[in-house]
Amino acid sequence: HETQLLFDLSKQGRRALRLPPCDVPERPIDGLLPAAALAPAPPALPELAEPQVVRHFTNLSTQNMSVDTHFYPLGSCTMKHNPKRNERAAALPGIADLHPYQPESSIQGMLHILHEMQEYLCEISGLPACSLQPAAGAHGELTALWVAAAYFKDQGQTHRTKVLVPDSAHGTNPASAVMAGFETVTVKTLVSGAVDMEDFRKKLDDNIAVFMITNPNTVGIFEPQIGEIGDEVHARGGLMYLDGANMNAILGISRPGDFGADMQHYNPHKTFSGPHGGGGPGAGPICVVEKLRPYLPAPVVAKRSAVSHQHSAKENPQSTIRNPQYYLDYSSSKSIGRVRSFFGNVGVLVRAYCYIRSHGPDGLRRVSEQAVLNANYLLSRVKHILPVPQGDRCMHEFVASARKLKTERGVTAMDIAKRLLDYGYHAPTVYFPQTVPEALMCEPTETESKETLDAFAETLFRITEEPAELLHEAPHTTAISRPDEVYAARNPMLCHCS
Amino acid sequence: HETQLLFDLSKQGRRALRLPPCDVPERPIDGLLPAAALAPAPPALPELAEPQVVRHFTNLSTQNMSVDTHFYPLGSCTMKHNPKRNERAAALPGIADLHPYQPESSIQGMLHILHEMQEYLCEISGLPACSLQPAAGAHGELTALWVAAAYFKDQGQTHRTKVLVPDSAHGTNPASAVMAGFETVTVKTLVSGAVDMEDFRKKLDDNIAVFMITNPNTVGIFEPQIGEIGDEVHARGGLMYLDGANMNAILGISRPGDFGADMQHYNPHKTFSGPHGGGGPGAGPICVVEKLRPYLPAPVVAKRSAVSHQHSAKENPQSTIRNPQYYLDYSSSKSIGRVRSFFGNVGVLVRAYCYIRSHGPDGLRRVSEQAVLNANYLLSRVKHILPVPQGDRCMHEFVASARKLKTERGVTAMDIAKRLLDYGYHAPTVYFPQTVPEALMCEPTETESKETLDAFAETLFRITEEPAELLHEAPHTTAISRPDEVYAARNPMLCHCS
Amino acid sequence: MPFTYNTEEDVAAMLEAIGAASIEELLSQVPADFRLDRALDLPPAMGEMELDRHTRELAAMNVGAASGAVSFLGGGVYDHFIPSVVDTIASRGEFYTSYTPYQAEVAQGNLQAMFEYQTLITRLTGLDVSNCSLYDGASAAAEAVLMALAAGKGRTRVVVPASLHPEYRQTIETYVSCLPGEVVTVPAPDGVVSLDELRAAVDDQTACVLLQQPNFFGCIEDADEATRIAHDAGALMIAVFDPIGLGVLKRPGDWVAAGEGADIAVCEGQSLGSPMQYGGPFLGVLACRASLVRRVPGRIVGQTTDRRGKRCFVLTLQTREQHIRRDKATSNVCSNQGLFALRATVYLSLLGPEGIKETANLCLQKSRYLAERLAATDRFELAFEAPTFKEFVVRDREGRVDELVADGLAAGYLVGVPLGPLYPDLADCLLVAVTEKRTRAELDRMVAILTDDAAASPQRSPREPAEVG
Amino acid sequence: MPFTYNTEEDVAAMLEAIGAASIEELLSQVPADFRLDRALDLPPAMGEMELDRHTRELAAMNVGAASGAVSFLGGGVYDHFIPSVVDTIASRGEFYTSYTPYQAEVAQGNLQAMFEYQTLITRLTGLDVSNCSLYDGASAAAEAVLMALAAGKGRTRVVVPASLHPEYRQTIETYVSCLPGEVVTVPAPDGVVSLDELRAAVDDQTACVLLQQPNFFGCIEDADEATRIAHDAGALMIAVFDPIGLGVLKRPGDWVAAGEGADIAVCEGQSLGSPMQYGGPFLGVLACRASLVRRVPGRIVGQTTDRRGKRCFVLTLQTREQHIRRDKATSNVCSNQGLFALRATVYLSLLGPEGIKETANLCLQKSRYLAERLAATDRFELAFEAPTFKEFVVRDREGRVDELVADGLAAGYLVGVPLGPLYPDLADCLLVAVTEKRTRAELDRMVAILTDDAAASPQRSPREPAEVG
Repeated sequence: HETQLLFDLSKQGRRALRLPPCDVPERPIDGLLPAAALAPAPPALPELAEPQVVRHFTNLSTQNMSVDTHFYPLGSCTMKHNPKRNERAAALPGIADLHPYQPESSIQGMLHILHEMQEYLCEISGLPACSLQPAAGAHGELTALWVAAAYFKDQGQTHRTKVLVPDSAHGTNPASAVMAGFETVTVKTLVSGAVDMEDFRKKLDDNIAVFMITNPNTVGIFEPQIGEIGDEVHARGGLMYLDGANMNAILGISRPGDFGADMQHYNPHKTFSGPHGGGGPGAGPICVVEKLRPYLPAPVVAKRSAVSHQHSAKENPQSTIRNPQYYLDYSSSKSIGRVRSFFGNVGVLVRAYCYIRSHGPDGLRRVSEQAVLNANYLLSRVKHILPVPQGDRCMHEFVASARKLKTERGVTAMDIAKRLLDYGYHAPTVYFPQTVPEALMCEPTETESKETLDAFAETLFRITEEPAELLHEAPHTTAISRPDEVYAARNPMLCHCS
Repeated sequence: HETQLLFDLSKQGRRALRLPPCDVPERPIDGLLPAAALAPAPPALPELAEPQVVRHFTNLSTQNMSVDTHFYPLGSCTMKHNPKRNERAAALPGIADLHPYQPESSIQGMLHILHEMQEYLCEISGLPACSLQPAAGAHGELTALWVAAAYFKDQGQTHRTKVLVPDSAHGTNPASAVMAGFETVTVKTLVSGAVDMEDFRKKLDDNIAVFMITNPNTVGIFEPQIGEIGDEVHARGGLMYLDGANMNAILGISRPGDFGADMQHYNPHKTFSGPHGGGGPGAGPICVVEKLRPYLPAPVVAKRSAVSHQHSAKENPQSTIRNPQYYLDYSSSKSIGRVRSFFGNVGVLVRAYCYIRSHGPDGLRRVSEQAVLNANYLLSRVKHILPVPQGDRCMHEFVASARKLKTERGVTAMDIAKRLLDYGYHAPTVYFPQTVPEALMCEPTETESKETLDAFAETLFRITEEPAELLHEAPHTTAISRPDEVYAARNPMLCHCS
Repeated sequence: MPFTYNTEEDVAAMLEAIGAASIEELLSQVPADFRLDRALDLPPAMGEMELDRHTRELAAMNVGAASGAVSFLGGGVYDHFIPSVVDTIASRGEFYTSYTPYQAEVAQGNLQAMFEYQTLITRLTGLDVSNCSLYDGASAAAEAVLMALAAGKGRTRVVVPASLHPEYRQTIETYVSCLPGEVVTVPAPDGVVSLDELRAAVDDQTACVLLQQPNFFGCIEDADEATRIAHDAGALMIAVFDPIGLGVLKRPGDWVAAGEGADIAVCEGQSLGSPMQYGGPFLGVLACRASLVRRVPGRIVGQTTDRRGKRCFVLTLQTREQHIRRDKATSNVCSNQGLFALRATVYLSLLGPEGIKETANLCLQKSRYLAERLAATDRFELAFEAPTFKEFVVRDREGRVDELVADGLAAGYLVGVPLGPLYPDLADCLLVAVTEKRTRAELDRMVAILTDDAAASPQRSPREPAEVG
Repeated sequence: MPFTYNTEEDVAAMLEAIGAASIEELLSQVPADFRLDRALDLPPAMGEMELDRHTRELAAMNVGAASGAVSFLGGGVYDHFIPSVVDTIASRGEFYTSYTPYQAEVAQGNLQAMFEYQTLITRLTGLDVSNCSLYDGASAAAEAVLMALAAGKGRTRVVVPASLHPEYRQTIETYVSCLPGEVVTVPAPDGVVSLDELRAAVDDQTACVLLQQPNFFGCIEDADEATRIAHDAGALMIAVFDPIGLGVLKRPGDWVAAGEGADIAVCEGQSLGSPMQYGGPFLGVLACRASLVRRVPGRIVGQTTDRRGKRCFVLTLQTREQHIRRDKATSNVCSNQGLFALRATVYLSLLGPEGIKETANLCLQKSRYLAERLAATDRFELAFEAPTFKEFVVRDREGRVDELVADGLAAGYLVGVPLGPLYPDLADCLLVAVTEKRTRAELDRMVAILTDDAAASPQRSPREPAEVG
């Protein structure tokens, strides 16, 4: 039974929304606007009744797996619980209904939140300056690289054209580097997931602009030589960028600014529980060292009083509130300018603010501890079923390999992933990082129980015992079976033709 | 795979909610309360984490069929679309957060809604007085019968002990009559669904208190002799009560007060789109003739100005609002008193208010017209498959019979109902009214499309062609197969034993 | 018509299939005499945008507990905190747009949730059986009385204390009014029922005794002794309880001793995660001993197995109900408050044993703090000596209760329920409730407002933040 | 820790299974030098009740369009009405707590919704292909420029009119800053781009020309002529449009004539059912001709069949993307704005062709009414003669724009965007937007507030009802 498309449901003359009559004297449209600018007819949107719209999308929703319904160990995505209290706060009148061009005096509560977020993110990263503007992790990378480029230009170091990226990094790293005008150089990693120091040193030269590192890296290992890497990059005059995708592992445990990072982005939709929204929105705020502060995009939220930024979280809150004192600061003449319209993905930042306030310093640290505990526990349960090349320890995630299974029985990581769907589990990330053959990257997060991890491991075991044929054909119980992706790419049908 | 119970998921030490520390000087509980009143330990509630609670109930919800997801032609229940705008309004601060004992000056907006609802319901019923207090249709019946009892007592007519009820009536009618101290007398109905006038006249005598009639009745027929019935009841000094469950058929088309009813209840959760909530809450406001007004439960909402109630909907709204003038009127000394705590099921009434305001007079009439059209259309499509004893016409619903199918092939109404579930349709009401053998009572409501009705009729046809064995075993695709109801009743297991 | 589908073409095609010339022809079933020959006299239709504006304007004319006021109102409805998860779950269309689970195969969501609700209520009350809920606390109390009268085999006397919620008493009176039965009220001169007078009122014609714990005045009753009095006379004990109170107070089923307490327990479940909504819809909770199960009104869910042996849930014991038994039913109650029972289930799942205990403790500590602060002023005294749980009665020595309410409202405070309309001899008294939501700053400000001592606490509007940093 | 599960016993059992003595031991992977030796300097944890109070207090310190103010603010973000169904659908956990549909078998809900979104966008724009959305309108415009530069085979010139949203221009400048490319701005002295200067600026090195319709000032541009100029020079035409405007205005793909219009069209999709949220997250819409499909940034969903031949949807053309192509990708954009694309899809489904036309017409009629009423006063004149759609620039002859804004706020009106910070020579001007939500009474009151003519309209606070009966 196929799910109908909106367009299949349309029938001429149906209406779901009734607008009020025009309460000012109405004039013919062609008397108000030039004929050449007018459309002959409104766009061919579907015509539906409200109940139809509700039923269509409600039923569509149930064809998704989601954190609210299933264990979702999608490695590198930190699919943790999305607290409902955050949704409530973000939807409040006075939060959701603010226009970005309102007078500052009418949005002091909002600016308070944003200012505090700048402070919190700086404290967590150990870096002193923050821009909340980037719209996603990749956008944060790009923004930081623009900042780096502007800095080097300002320093007269235009020869710095290279960005070094480990081969296990997210694909966005090299893509961002190219968009910021750099060339990328790939650095190898070892089986353990650590940077191959030999290769690193071979590629490092005086043309380095930035080394982009993910730490903990994408196999879930805290880079053992991060100190050396930072020192050597700095010694060559380069900057170290920290891809913050894996911050969920080290909150309150270790700070990028302390282990040598000059710049980092956050993924608040991962680390700070902003929901993933079926693909977005996220946000990608960045923090940088002091010397890069002048280059940050404008505006930042500032306080009119002269109080040091570092300690404002401890001030008497009353005085903070009583005098409208937050404002948007556009003053830096060295700013790279705008990277997007308006202030930032505020809705996501408000949820992150709620999350940080809900946890406090001890709670945030416990988040990371429990995320690391859960990952290590799952690793200990899984390694006998699917080997984990990186070893017996991980931070918040690990990468298992189905290579042996593939060699011996022809069962691939994809087969296992698809079969997990039948058992009511979302699959781990597969075939990433590309450095691990038949990779299954598992990130349980701290918001899952031992019972769930046990059941998942038992299911994995059961699957590896199942006939290969059954696995090749999996999934069997989902709304659709495996789609023909090759056909889709070769014969792109990207919209419904009427 | 069984769904776990909340209690299966519990583990000692888990917490989903953190209360703030006590900010007043805290004293030992046993110093504040007598030892004999204290519990040795808090109740054995399950211990869960928030993500667990969210996932448990979200997944539970998807085991329900509902109007938002499926066609739900459950006859007599008017499972129409529940507009989301009503939910938004009912949840507004200033609506959802009002306490019933607030000063009247702080709730003029709410009292305005309730006062207007009284007016609207009077206008729609053609009866001049209204009480919004009853909590459900059955409660409205009971309240009206108490009102009738008080009226007769006041009139010195305590010999009126009988309540007449057609055999096709909802079971709540006789049950309510008994609770109000009356004895019930059943009046037969014809195959057409109409009251058997001969039997009616046989049972009618001077001891009649109330004739309770559902019109349109439960087979969806507008009682052809309603005029005569009312006249004869009145001639004997009795009152006619209109069970308003089927008001969805006659909004703006015919008014109970005009066809002889002295009292009626509404089911706002049916007629006025209040959602059914998996079983409730509903509401059961009643309207009555003038002579019964003094007996209504207290309070009613009144206006301090001397303006006639009948016309207030047309007043200048500004003046209505500027002077706090709505108040709760407890003044009638003849009132039967309270039938419940506080004012009424206000949340449901607010939704009904929104519904009436969304439709206006023309829209409400169109609701009934379209409900009647949809029912007649479905009847015309179904009668060839399953005979409809009442004939070729109906109002908002009709009752088909599977008697022939049962005789010929052993397939029951229940088999058909269960098989419909496999095809993604909620079943019609089965085995009610008891006057129709193997009854399937279908009420499509106005908020379904011709396409849906066509597909439903085609499915019914397909089912009647399927092997009897397959139907006896249905449903096949639902979360569970047919439950053992006999076992449940003989071995009641009504809670989870720890 | 945003909610209907039929286009003009649909209508024409449908009429043709029916064999009718017009919708008007279909309506000709209605005798011409009874056709309304005019449009209904109702205001014209509003689109969603207009409705949204209209309802927001009406809402803005009210002052509510979440919309600008600090509430100390109680008397059976309380401003407890509602966790966001409760709203999230209850706003799932599959829950709120479904109906009575007649087709168990496609209603296991509702049925299991109701089974879990029943289990939670039995654990809360210490009794054996819970139904799936009734309309509200008052009607649940009245239904409990009807159960007791039916079980009492001819006993007709219903004994209620004056310390029972007056609206509950009035509701019981209405329910009994047309039946053989009389309601006798026992005074509560010191804020708790007089045990001597209770003993005197209970006789061998007494079907049941009711007791509210904590009672309407917030006071703790001697529930054990009252239960002994009822049971000694062969009457049933009906407890009216505060579900939040059970975080610290003995369960009704455990009064006297475990298993010897109340026979039926009822309460208003609004405190368990439901908004106040100006008084409803709410949640009538009813639990009882196993021996009374066949007399329980309303729906009950039971566990069974399906044809494949899988655990599942169904409506059961339906022979009690009116759709089967008609005039022989235990009650006319047909629907339940499913959505609010669901809210209570989610709420209790979130609270857990420690959460309900902490919530109860905060209510207790904060209400006693406020009571003592008020009693320490010249103007106020506590009306009763009995210990209280989360609300209490304070007497204004100046007797200007209405003024207090008006002044409070002007300051954004809903200071309490004036008792005069309910108890004429307490016309100088105010019933004040304090939930876990109230902060110490609000309690101190409340004292200042009631004592007109603007200097005692900084003048802040309630919308200003108490703490923001 | 309300969001984590592990009890102390769990932790002990898990550590034993791992073979570690403590969590601390697990963390020893982090070199001691880089361990934080103190607690983070953050405020202490709040429970949900405290957080709820705290956020409500902060929200109450703001004045928003739905919380006490009447908004005439525009400039790319608009106070359009959001139907309740949009919120209902977007708050389904299955939508908002899911992620990128990598596993198509358990993500058909998102994939089909995105396919429907793409279809709606192609129908809105008159173009062939839409992606699944980008961050916002400005970054979508910048990505469109990058597409044009890549397609331009060495052409490096990007021509933008001064009437393009200044923040879009600035964003494009940043995006091009580190690449071979230069951004040339063409003046718009009369509120619309000077066609002569545009003609002069476009040369054979021009990769693309941008045009916003209606433009930042609300004025209608001569889009046909601008398109001809671009195409005559072999440059691509990039349209920046207002999706609501397409209820009455020609689709970008139809500029000049159907099929001969813009090559790429982008817009800010916030107007399509998303709250203003102080500027984000929003919805970057991007559509283009089929010939450009392999250069599109971001995700695209395609239709295919599963192994059983059933229609289904998958992410496709992924070789454009960075997780496959890394540094050879068309863009670094990895996520999309799925939830806001969903909102737009639901919104457009509710509106239908008549709904979008009526919405556009109300914006047009009401904005023109207000513009003319203001222009009829002594104090104000319209800054430009060009016809406008839903917003317009008004010049304060007294030049006291900041005062107007402050006075407006005091009266509960957000009267418009002062143009000084964006266009210094328009420092005496205000950009005023009027959506379908504004009533005539509000427009009249706006005139009174701006002209300080308290008598012209009754003094009402915006929260008082305009009509209640």
